[in-house]
Amino acid sequence: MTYLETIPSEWYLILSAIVFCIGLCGVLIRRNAMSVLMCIEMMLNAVMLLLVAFSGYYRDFSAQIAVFFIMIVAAAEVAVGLVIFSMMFKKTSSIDLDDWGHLKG
Amino acid sequence: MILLGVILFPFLSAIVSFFLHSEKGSKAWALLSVFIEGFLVFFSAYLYSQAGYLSVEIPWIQTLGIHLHFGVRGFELWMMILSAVVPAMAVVSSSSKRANPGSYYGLLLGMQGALMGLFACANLFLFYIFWELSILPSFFLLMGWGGLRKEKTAVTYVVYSLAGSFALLAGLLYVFMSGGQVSVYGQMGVFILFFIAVAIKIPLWPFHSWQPDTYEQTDHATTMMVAGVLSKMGLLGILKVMLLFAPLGAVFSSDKVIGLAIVSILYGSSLALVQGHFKRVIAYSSLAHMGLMAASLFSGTSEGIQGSIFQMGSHALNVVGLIWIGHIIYERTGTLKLAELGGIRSRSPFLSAVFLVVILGSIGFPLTNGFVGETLMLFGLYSVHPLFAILAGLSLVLGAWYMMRLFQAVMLGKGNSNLPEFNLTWSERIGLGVIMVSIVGMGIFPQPFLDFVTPSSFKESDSSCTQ
Amino acid sequence: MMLFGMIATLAFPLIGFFLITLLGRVLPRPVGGWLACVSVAGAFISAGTVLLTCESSATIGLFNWFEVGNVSAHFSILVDSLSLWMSVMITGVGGLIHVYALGYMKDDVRLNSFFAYFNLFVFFMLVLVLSDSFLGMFIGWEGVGLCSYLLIGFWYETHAYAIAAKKAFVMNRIGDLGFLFAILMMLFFWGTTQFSVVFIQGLGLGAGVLTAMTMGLLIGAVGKSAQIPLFTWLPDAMAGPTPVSALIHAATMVTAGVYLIARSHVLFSGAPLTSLMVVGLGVATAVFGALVALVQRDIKKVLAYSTMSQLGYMVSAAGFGAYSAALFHMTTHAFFKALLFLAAGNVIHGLHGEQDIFKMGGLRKKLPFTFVVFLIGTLAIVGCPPFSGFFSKDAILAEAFAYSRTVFVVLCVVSVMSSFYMFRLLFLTFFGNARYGEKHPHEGALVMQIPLAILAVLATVGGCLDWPQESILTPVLGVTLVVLALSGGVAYFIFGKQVDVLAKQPVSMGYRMLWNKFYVDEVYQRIIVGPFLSLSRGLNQYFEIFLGKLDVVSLRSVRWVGYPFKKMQDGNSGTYILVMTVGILCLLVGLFL
Amino acid sequence: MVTLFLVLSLLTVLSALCVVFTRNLIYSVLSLIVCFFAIAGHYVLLKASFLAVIQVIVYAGAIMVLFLFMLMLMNLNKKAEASKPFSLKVVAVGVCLLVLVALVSIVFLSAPRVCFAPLAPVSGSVSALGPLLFNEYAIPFELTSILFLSAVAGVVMIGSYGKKAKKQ
Repeated sequence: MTYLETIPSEWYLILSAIVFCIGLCGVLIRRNAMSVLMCIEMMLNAVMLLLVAFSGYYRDFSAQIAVFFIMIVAAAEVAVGLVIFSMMFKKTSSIDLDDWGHLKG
Repeated sequence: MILLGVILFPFLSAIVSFFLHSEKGSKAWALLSVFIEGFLVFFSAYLYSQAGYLSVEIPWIQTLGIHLHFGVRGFELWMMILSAVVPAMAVVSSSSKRANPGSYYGLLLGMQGALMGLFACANLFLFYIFWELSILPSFFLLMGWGGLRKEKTAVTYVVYSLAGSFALLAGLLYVFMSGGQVSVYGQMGVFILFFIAVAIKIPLWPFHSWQPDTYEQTDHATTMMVAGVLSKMGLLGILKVMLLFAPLGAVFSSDKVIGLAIVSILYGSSLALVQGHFKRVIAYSSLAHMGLMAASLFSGTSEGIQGSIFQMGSHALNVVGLIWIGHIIYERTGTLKLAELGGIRSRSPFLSAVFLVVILGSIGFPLTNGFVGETLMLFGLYSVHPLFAILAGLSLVLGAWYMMRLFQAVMLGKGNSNLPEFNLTWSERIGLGVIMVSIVGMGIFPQPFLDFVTPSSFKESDSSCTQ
Repeated sequence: MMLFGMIATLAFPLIGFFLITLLGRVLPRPVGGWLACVSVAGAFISAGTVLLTCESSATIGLFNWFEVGNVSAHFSILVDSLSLWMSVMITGVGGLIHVYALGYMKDDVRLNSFFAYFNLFVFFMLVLVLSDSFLGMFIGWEGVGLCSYLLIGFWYETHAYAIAAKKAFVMNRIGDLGFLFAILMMLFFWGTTQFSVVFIQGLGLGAGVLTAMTMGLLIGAVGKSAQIPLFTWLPDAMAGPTPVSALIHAATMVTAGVYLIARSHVLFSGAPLTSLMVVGLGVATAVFGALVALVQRDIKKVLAYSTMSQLGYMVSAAGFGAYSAALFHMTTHAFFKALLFLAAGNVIHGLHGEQDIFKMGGLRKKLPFTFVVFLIGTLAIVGCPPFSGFFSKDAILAEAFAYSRTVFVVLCVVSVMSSFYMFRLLFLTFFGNARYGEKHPHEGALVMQIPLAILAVLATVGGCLDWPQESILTPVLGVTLVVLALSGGVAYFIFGKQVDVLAKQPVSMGYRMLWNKFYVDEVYQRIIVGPFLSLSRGLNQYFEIFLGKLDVVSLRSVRWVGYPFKKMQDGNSGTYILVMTVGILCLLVGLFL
Repeated sequence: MVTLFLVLSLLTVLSALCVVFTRNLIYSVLSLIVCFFAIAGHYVLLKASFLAVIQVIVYAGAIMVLFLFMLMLMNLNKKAEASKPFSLKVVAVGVCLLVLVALVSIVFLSAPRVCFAPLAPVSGSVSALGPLLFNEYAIPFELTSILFLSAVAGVVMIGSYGKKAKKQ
C-alpha cells in the first residue's frame, strides 16, 4: 500500500486550511510589517503543500511545476517587500503598519 | 463610402493638428482640412441628389448585432453642409495667436467630426456615441481658452450635457431592450426621456441656465460652433429619434411641448432686452429662436417642419455672423460690454452695414433668410392653434426691439474717444461679405434649399435601434 | 410696353440705391444726390407713361419666391388704376423731395448714404404699392419701416434721434405683427395671398374668421399710418431731416395704411364690425391730432399732428366705404402736406435749425417766397374753395354726411380746428414781431425753390383731378367760406399782432394736457414698457440666480451622499485587509455552501 | 507512515501558531523556519524530493536569512511591539476561524471526487520534473527570469532612493 492510499486527501486539505487560516490570522493581528510578510509566506506554503499533495494523488507533475513557480514569485515578493519596508523604516523610523497611513482617502 | 470619409476625415485632421505647434502651420492646416471637409460634404450632397439616398453599413460588434450604419437623408445632409460651413467660418475668423494653437484647432476639428457623425448616423447606438462625443471638445475648448469664470461655466455645461445624454441613454436602453416595438406607455416614457435630453441640448426654457454663461465665456470660434451647430443637434434629435421611436408620445404631448417652447421664446426674447453683454444678448436671442424652431417641429405640419429645418440653416448663418462681428469688436476694443461700446458706425461703415443685414436676418425681415423660415414656422404653429402663432409672433416684435437696442448700443451714438481705428482685414471683409450676400440670397431664392429638405425624405430609411 | 415700363419703375430706384452705395466713395459729392434724383425721375416717367398709355389691368409675374407643402408665394407686379396712380404719386412727390433734399442736405457729410436710403425707400414703397399679393406687400411694408428707421436716425450721433428711430421701428413692427397674422390666416385657408384668390374667396369665409383677418389688417394699417393706439412714434419721427419727414411721414409711408384698407376693401366690406372700428379709430385719431396740434410749439410737430389728423380723415373715409374719396384726399394731402413740410424746411434751414415757432415771427419780409408757398399750402389744407384741399375734404364730408350725422359733425369740428391751428402756425411764423434774435434768415437755393413752386401749383390745381358733382358744390361752398373767415380772424386776433406770445401761454390743466399729448407716451411707458422691462430685469436677476442655485444644490447633494463612503478609506491597511477577508468569507459561503 | 504524517502536521501547526502568537520577532522567525522544515518533510513524504530540497534551500535558507538580516539591520527587538486594540484582534481571530470553518465544511460537504488509481507510485524526482520543466513549461520558465530581473531592478531602485535623497 503506497503512502498515499493510507492518508485520505481530506487530511491534507484540513492541514493546509489550518495553516492557511493561521497565516491569515497572523496577517490580521500583527502590526509589525515583517511578521505580516512572514505570515503571508506561511499562507503561500500552505497552498503549495496542498498542490504537491494533489499532484501525488492525480499523478500529474504540472502541480509541482506550479509550486516551483510559486516559490520563485514568493522569493521575488519577499525581496521587494523587505526593501520597501527598509525604505519606510528609514522614512518613518518604525515599521508599524498603522503608522503608514499617508495614502488616505 | 464617401460618408465614412466625411465622418473620419475631421478626426484624422484633428489628430494631425494636435502635433502642430507653430501658429502659421496649425492655422494653415486647419483651413486646409476644413475646406477639404467642405468639398467632401458638397460632393456627397451631389451624390445624394443623384442617388437619392446615401448609406454605408459595416458590421461592427457582432455579438450585440450593432452595425456602423450611416445613412443620410435630405435634412441630415443639410445639417452636414451646415456643420461644414460653420467650422470653416470659425477657423477663418479665429486668429491663431493664442496658447498652443495646434490643439485648439484640433479640438475644433474633433467637434466637427463628432457633429458629422451625429448627423449621418442611422442607428440609435451611434447616435448616442456621437452625442456624447460632441460634449468633450467643447468642454476642453471652454477650459483651455475660456473667459474669466470658465471653470464654473464648464462644470455647469458638462453637468447639464451629461444629464441630458444620461436621459438619452436610459431611453435608448429601453428601446433596445424592447426590441424596437415600444408599447404605448413605453413610448410615453421614452418620449419624456428623449425630451429631457433634447431640451437640455436645444436648450428650452427650464434647462437653459448653462447657455448664457457658456456663450459668454467661450472664445468666439467655440461659441460659433456651440450656437451654430451644437444647438441644432437637439432639434435633429427630435426629428431623427423622437418622431421615429416615440411617435405616440409626440402626438400625445405635442401641445405641452409647444407650450414650453413658446415660454422659452418669450422668456429668451424678453431677457435679451436687459442683457449688458453682447454675447449674452445673442445667447438669449438664440434661446428664443431655438424655442420657435422646436415648437414648429412639433407642429406636425410639413410646412412647419420644413420651415424649421430651413431656419436651422439661416439661424446658424445669422448667429455666426453676429458672433464674428462681436469678435471683431472685441479684438479691437477689448470689451463686449454694451455700456462701454458705441460709435463704431462712424469708424467702420462696412461693419455696421453687415451688422445691420445680419440683424435683419435674425429678426425675420423680408428678403432675408430669417423671414422665410419664420413665416413657415408661424404658419405651422398657426395650424396647430392661432394663439400659439400670436405668442410666437411676439418674438418678432421683441426681437426687433432687442436687436435694434444692440445695434444702437454698439454702433450708434458718439462713442468714447479712445476707440481705435476699425480697418477690417481682407479675410474679415470677404468673410462678412459672403455672410451678408448669402443671408440676402437665401432670403430671395430659398427654393433650392427648401427642395433639399422636403419632408418626403423622412420616410425613406427607418433607422432602427442598432442595425 | 407695360411690362417694360413697370419693371423699369421698380428697377430704377433699386439700381440707384446700389450705384450710390457701391460707388459712394468714388463719386464726387453732389453726383450721388443727382443720381438718386435721376433714378426717381426715371421711375416717375416710366410709371407715368404706363398710366397714360395702357388701360387694362394685368399682373406681371417676376419670380416665384417659395413653395412649401400647399403654401406658395410668388412675387409679381399688379398693374391696375389704383396701384399705377399710387406709384405715379410716390415717384412724383418723391422726385420733387429728392431735388429739394439736394439743396437741404448739401453740407451734410454723409450725403451719399442719405440718398441711398432715400432711393431704397422709394423702391420699397413701390414694391408695397405694386405687388399683387399680401406677402409681396409685406416685403414693401417692412422695407419701408426699415428705411424710415435708417432715415429718422440719420444723424445717429445724438442719442435722442437714435431712440426715436428705434421707437418708430418697434412700433411699426407691432403693426406688422398684426398684418403677418392676417397673412398667416390667408395662407392657412387658401395657401396663397394673391389678391385675385383672396378677394374672390374672401367672402366665402365665416364672419368671425373674416373679422379676425380684417382686424389683423387693421392693426397693420394702424401701426403704419400712426392711428390712435400706435401713433406716438410719428411726432418723435420729426427727429429726422425735414425732407425725410416730408417724404415718409407726410406723403408716402403713412398713407400705406389707407392704401391697404382701400386695396382690401372687399374684405372690409364683408366685416361690418371691423369697418366700424376703422371709422371709430379714424375719427378718434382726427380729433386727437387736431386737439394736440392746437398747442404745439415745434413747427414740424404741428405739421406731424396735422398729418395724423388728416390720416384720421382718410382712414375714417375708407372705414365708411368712401374709398375713392379717401384716395383722392390722400393724393391732395400728399401734395400740400409735402409743400408745407418743405416750406417749413426752408424756414428751419433759413433760421439755422430753429424749429420753435415762438422764436420766429415776421418772416414775411425776409422769406417772401416761402411765405407765399406756405400760404398756398395752408389754404389748401384748410379747404379754401379754389384749392385742392377743399374738393377732397368735402368729398369725404359728403360721404360722411351720407354715412352718419355724428361722424359728419365731428369731422366738421375737426376741420374747423385744423383751420384754426394752421392759421395759428401761419401767423406765428410769418406775422407779428421778429422773435428770432440776430439770425438773418435767407431763402433756400434755387434747387430748393423749384420743387416748392411745382408742389404749390399741384396743391392749387390738384382739386380738378376728380371734379365733384355739382349738387353739393354751392351750399357747402358758402358754409366753408364763413367757417374759414371766422377761424382765420380769431387766429389773427390771437397770434397775428405784434404781441409778446410767450406771456400769453395759458397754464390751465387742459392746456398742459394737450401740450403733453394727453400723456399718452408716459402712459405707454408706465403701463407697458416699464413693467415689462422691470419684469425681465427681475427675471434676469432672480430666476437665473435661482437656476444657478439649483445646479449648485444638486452638485452639493451628490457630494453629501458620497461623504460617508469617503470616511471609510482611513489609510490603515489593516482595516482594508480585514474588510477583504470578510468579503472572501462571504464569497466562500455564498458560492459553495 | 501515518504517524509520521501526523507528527509532521502537528509540528507545522504548532510552529505556525508560534509564529503568530510570540512577542519576540526572533522566536517567530525561528519557528517559521521550523515550519518550513516540517513542510519540506511533508514533500519528502509525498515523494516530491526535488521540491523538498528547493523548499529547504529557497525558503529556509534564502528567505529566512533575509528576514533575519533585515531584523538585525533594523534591530527591531528592542522596542516592545505595539499591539492592535484588543477588540480588533478578537474580530480578526473570529473571522479567521469562520474562514477555517467554511473551508473545512466545504471539504466535507462537497462530493469526494478524488479517486486513486492504484498505479505504481511515481516519484517527483528531478529526472521526472526536469524534462517537463524544459519542454512544456519552457516559456513560463523564461518568464520567471524576466520576473527576477524586474524584482532586482525594483530592489536596486528603491534601495538607492535613500542615497539619492542624501546626495541632493
